Amino acid sequence: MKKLINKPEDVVKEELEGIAKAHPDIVKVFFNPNYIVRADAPVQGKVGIVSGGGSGHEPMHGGFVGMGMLDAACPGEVFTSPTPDQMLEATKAVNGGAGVLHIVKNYTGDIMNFEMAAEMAQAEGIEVESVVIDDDVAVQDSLYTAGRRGVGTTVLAEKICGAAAEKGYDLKKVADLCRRVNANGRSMGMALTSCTVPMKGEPTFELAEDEMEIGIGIHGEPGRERMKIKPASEVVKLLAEPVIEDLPFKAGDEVLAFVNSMGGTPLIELYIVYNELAKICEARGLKIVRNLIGPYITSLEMAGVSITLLKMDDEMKELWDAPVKTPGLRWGV
Amino acid sequence: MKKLINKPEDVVKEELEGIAKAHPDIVKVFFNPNYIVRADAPVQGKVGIVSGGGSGHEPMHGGFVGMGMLDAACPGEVFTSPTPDQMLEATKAVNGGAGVLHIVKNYTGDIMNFEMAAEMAQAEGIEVESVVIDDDVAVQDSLYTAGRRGVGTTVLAEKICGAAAEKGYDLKKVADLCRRVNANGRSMGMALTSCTVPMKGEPTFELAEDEMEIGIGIHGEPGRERMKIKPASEVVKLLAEPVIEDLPFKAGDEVLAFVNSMGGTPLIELYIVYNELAKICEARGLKIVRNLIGPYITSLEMAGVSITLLKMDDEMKELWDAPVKTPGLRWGV
Amino acid sequence: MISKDAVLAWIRTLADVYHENRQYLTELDSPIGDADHGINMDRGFQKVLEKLPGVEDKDIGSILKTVGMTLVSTVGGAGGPLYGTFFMRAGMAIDAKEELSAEDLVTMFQAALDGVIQRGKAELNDKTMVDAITPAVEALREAVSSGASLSEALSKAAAAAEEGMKATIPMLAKKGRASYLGERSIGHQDPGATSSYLLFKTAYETWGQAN
Amino acid sequence: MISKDAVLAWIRTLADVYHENRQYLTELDSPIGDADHGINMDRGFQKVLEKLPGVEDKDIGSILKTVGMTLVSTVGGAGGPLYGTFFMRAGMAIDAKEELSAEDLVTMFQAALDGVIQRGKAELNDKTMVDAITPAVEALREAVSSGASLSEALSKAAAAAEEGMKATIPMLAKKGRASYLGERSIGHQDPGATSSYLLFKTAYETWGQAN
Ligand SMILES: Nc1ncnc2c1ncn2[C@@H]1O[C@H](COP(=O)(O)OP(=O)(O)O)[C@@H](O)[C@H]1O
Ligand SMILES: Nc1ncnc2c1ncn2[C@@H]1O[C@H](COP(=O)(O)OP(=O)(O)O)[C@@H](O)[C@H]1O
Ligand SMILES: [Mg+2]
Ligand SMILES: [Mg+2]
Ligand SMILES: [Mg+2]
Ligand SMILES: [Mg+2]
Repeated sequence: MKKLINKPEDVVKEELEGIAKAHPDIVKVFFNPNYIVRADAPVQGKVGIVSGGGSGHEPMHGGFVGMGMLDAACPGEVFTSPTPDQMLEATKAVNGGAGVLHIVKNYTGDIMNFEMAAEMAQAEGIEVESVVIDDDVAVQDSLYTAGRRGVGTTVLAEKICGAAAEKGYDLKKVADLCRRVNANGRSMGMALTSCTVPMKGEPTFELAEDEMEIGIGIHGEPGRERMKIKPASEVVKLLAEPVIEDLPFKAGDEVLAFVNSMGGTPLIELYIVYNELAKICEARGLKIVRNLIGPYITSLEMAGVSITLLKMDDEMKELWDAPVKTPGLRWGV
Repeated sequence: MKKLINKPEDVVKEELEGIAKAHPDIVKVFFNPNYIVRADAPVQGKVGIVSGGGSGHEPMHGGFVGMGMLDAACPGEVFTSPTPDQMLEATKAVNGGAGVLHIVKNYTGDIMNFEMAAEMAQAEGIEVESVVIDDDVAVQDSLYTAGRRGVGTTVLAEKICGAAAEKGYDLKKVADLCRRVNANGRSMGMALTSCTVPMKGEPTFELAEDEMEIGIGIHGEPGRERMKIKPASEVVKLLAEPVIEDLPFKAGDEVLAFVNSMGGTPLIELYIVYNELAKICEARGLKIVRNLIGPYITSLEMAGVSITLLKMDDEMKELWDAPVKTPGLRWGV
Repeated sequence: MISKDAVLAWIRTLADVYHENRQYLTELDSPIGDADHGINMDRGFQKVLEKLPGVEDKDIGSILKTVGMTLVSTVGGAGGPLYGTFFMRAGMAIDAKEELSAEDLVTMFQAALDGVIQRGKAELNDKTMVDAITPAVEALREAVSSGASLSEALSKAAAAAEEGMKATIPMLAKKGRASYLGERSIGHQDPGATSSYLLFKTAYETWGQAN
Repeated sequence: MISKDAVLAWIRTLADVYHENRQYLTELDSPIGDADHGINMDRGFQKVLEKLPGVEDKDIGSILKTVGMTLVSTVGGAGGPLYGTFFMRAGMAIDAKEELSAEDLVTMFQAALDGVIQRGKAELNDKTMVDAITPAVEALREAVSSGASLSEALSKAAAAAEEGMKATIPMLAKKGRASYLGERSIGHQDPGATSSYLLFKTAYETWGQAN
C-alpha cells in the first residue's frame, strides 16, 4: 500500500485536523464524535442540512460544508457509515430552529445510523426530515432488496438544496426539492484500478492490466461486469446509455452533466470523457445546460470515472447557480 | 497502460474539445495551432498574460484561463513544450494594446520556444515581456546548467499576476511582480508511482511497492533520491525543509502554503499532508495566511504530492484574494 | 447459571476473537462488500474493552446495554446499528439480573434477534447475519426446552449458527451491500453471518465448557 | 555532387529512421528525460513528409527551410527549436542551390551546428546533441579538405557522430532536462545526441553509398 498517511488508524483524524487548519474561515471541526459544521452555525431561522457517510470520498461530504451547501457533515471511518452520535451532535449544532434535513445515501449502514440519529434528535425536539439518495443505475432496483446505491446525485442534491435552504425554503420544501433532485438524477461508474482501504492495506479487488470493471460503487464494491478495457468513447457509452435509458432522459431535456473522477483519474482524462458524453447527449437531443467536472465523489485513489445526469428545471438551474462557498465547491462569492 | 482515452495521439485534441464544450462561457479554444483564450479576449487596455507548456499538468495551464488569471494558454503535446506558432497566435489574440506577459516555466524547450515566439511577436509590433519561473529546490541551481525547474509557483504567479493585470497594472509592473513571486516561491515534489505518457504506453520509471522518489519533476523526471516509503510526517519533512531553508523562509514570515496532488493522490491524503506541513510551519514560526490544496499542477496520473511555499506581502495577499473565474480556480465571482 | 463474571468473560473473549479474525472478516467483506467488517467489529470491541471496567459492578443488563451503545457509537456501517441493537435489546430483555439461567439466555438472544430484524428488516435467506442468528436461537430454545445441559444447548446453538453461516454461501443477497451485486453475490460467505457465528461459538466456548 | 533528389531522399529516409527509432529514442529519454524524444521527432518528420510534396520543385535551401519551420511548429520541447534551427540554418547557408558539393555540405552542417549552439547555448561536454554534431562536422570538414571521397567523408562524419554520442554516456549533463538530475545523469546516453547520430548515419547511407 502506497499512501501519504501516517498510521492507517489515524487517517480520518489527521485528515480532519488538516481540514480544520486549512479552512477555519469556512468550517469548524469537532472531534469525538467527529463532525464538521459551517463556521457560522447554527444559522438562525434557516433549515439546516446535514449529510455524512464513510470517509474516502473527499471532497464529499466535509468539503461541501459552507455557505450555500451543507451545514454539517459527519465523516465515518474510511468507507464506513458514521455513527448516530456524530449525526445527533451535528444535527443539534446546526439546528437554527427551522428543522434539519438529513441527506442520506442509500447504504444499509447509512440508513440505519441516520435513522437512529433522527429518532434521537426528534426525541430532543428537533424536527428532522430524511431524504435518501439512490441514483446508481448499475444496481437493480427492487422493493425486496436494499435498492440502489447513492452516488453522484448526492453532490448535486447537496448543492441545490443548500442553495434552497439559504434562500429561506422551509424544511418540507427543501426535503421535497431534494426528493425531486434524486428522482431526476441517475449515475453510473467504472473503475480501471481498485482502491486500497488503509486499514486493510491491500486492494479491495484485483483487475488485470487489460481489465476494467463497469458499474462499480464508490466503496470498491464490485460492479456489474468485468471486461477488457476499451476506448473512452465505448466506456462512456457503457455508462451513459443505462443512465439515459433509466430515467429515461428524452430529447429536449435540459440536463446537468457531471463527470466525476474516482480519485486517481486526472483531469485530462475527464475532459476526454466529457467530450464523449457531450457527443452522446447531443445525438440524443439532450441539452447540457450545466456541468461539473472533477474529483467530487471519490473512492480513495481508485482510477475510474462516474457519470451523472440530472434533468434540470428552471428552479434547479437557479439554485445551482446560486453562490456557494465551501472548500470543495465555490462560486459567486 | 490504463487510461480513459481513445487513441494516444488524439489525447490533447480531444481534451481540448472537451474543454471547449465544457466552458464556452469562460474560454474559446482554437485548433491547429492549439491555444485557449478567454472568451472575451482581447481585453482592451489590459496587459495580456500567456502561459503554456506540455499537456498532462491539468488544470495548469488551460484550466487557468479566464477573468483574473491567464488570457491564454498554449498546450503542447503531453509533457512536450508547445511550439512558437501556438504562442504567437495566442499572443496576438490577447493583445489588448498594453503588451503581453509570457510566463514561462524553466525548461529548455519552453524557454527556446517562447523565445522564438516572443521574437516573432515583437517583429509584429507587440510588446512582450517574459518571466521564467524556476522554483524547484530539488534541482541544484547554477549559472552553468539549465538551472531549476518551474513547478508549483507557476500557479501562484499566474493567479497573482492575473489579478494585477485585471487591476490595470502596466506590463513592466506585472512582469516585476511576477519576478517577485518567483523570487519568493519555492517548491519540491515527490512520487509514489510513475506516470505513463500515453504515446509511450509504459511507465516512465518503475518504483517498487515499498519505494518512493523524492525531488521528482512534473514530467516523470527522476528525482533527487529514491528511498523506502515513509510516513507522511517524514515525507513532508523531506519536502518542506529544503523548501524552507532555500529561500530561506524565516520566523514571522507570512506564507501561502500550497499542497498539490501530482494527479493520482486523492484529497484525503492532501489534507494529511497539509496537517503535517502546518505543524512544521508552526514550529518554524511561519504564518500560513493563505493556502491552496488540490490537484493544480499534475503529472498525469502520478501518485505523489508537491509542496510550495510563497512568502507573501500585502500586495500579493490582496491580489490572491481578488476575484478569479477560470475552469480550475474560482472565487469572488 | 451464568454468572456476571462469565458474561464479562464472554465479552472480553469476543473482543479477542474479533481482533484475531479482523483480517478474515475483512477478507470475507471484500468480494461482496467494502472490506471493513473485521476492522469495524474490532474497533468496536476494543472500545468495549475500554468501557467495561466502568460498568463491571453493574448488573448484566446494564453491562450489555453499555456494550450495545458502545458498538452503536464506534462501529458504524451496517454492523454498528445491528450489533448495537443486538446487545442493547439483549440487555433490556434480561434487565437487572446478576446471573442468567438457560431460559434467560433464550429470552435474551431472541430479543437480540428481534432487534436485529426490526432494525435491518432482513428476512431469512437474505444472506445476512439473520441467517446465522435465527437458527442459533432456535437450536438454543429447542435444546433448553427439551432439557439439554447448558453446555449441550450452547454447542447446538453454535453448530446451528455455523450451518446458517455456511448456508449463506449459495444465497443471492437481498439486503446490505452484497445485494448490489445481484447474481455475483452467490458463492461467497456473508461476513456478518460469520461474525454472528463467532459470537455463538465464543458463548459456547466461554460458558459451555465450564458448565 | 548531391542532387536535390538525394536531399529529398535523405529527408524521407530520415523520417523512416526516426519512425523506426521512435521507441528507442523515447526509452533513452526515460531515465534522464521525459520519455518523448522519439515521439517528438517522429511527429515532426511525419509532418515533414506531408509538407514535402508542396516544396519538392523548389531549391534545396527552400526545402531545408521548410523542413526546419515544420519541425519548429510540430516537434515542440527542446528538440523542436533545436532541430528546427538546424534545418533552417542549413537551408539559409546553401540558399538557392539545386545540388550540393562536398564543400557545400561542410558549410551547411557548420551553419546548422552554429544555429543549434546559438539557440541552446550548450557547450561541448554538456551532454547534448552538440556532442554528436560537433565532431561529425569536424570530421566531415577534415575529410573533405584532405581530399577524401564524399562517401569516405560522410562515413567519417557518421563514425565521429557515433563516437560523440557514445561519449555522452559518462558525462554529467549541464543542459536540458537531464541536467536536473545532476550526478544521476551519468551513465546514460543522451537521446538528442543519438538522434543527431542517426541524422549523420542516414546522410552517409543515403548519399555515401551512391557516391
Ligand atoms: N439489513 C440487514 N439486516 C441484517 N444484517 C445486515 C443487513 N445489512 C447488512 N447486514 C449484515 O451486515 C454485514 C456487513 O457489515 P459491515 O461490513 O460492518 O457493514 P457495511 O456493509 O456498512 O460495510 C453483512 O455481511 C450482513 O450480514
Ligand atoms: N540547451 C541545449 N542545447 C543543445 N541540445 C539540447 C539542449 N537542451 C536539450 N538538448 C537536447 O535535446 C534533447 C531532448 O530533446 P526532447 O526530448 O525532444 O526535448 P525535451 O527535453 O523538451 O523533452 C536532449 O537529449 C539534448 O540532446
Ligand atoms: Mg462499510
Ligand atoms: Mg518533453
Ligand atoms: Mg462492510
Ligand atoms: Mg524529452
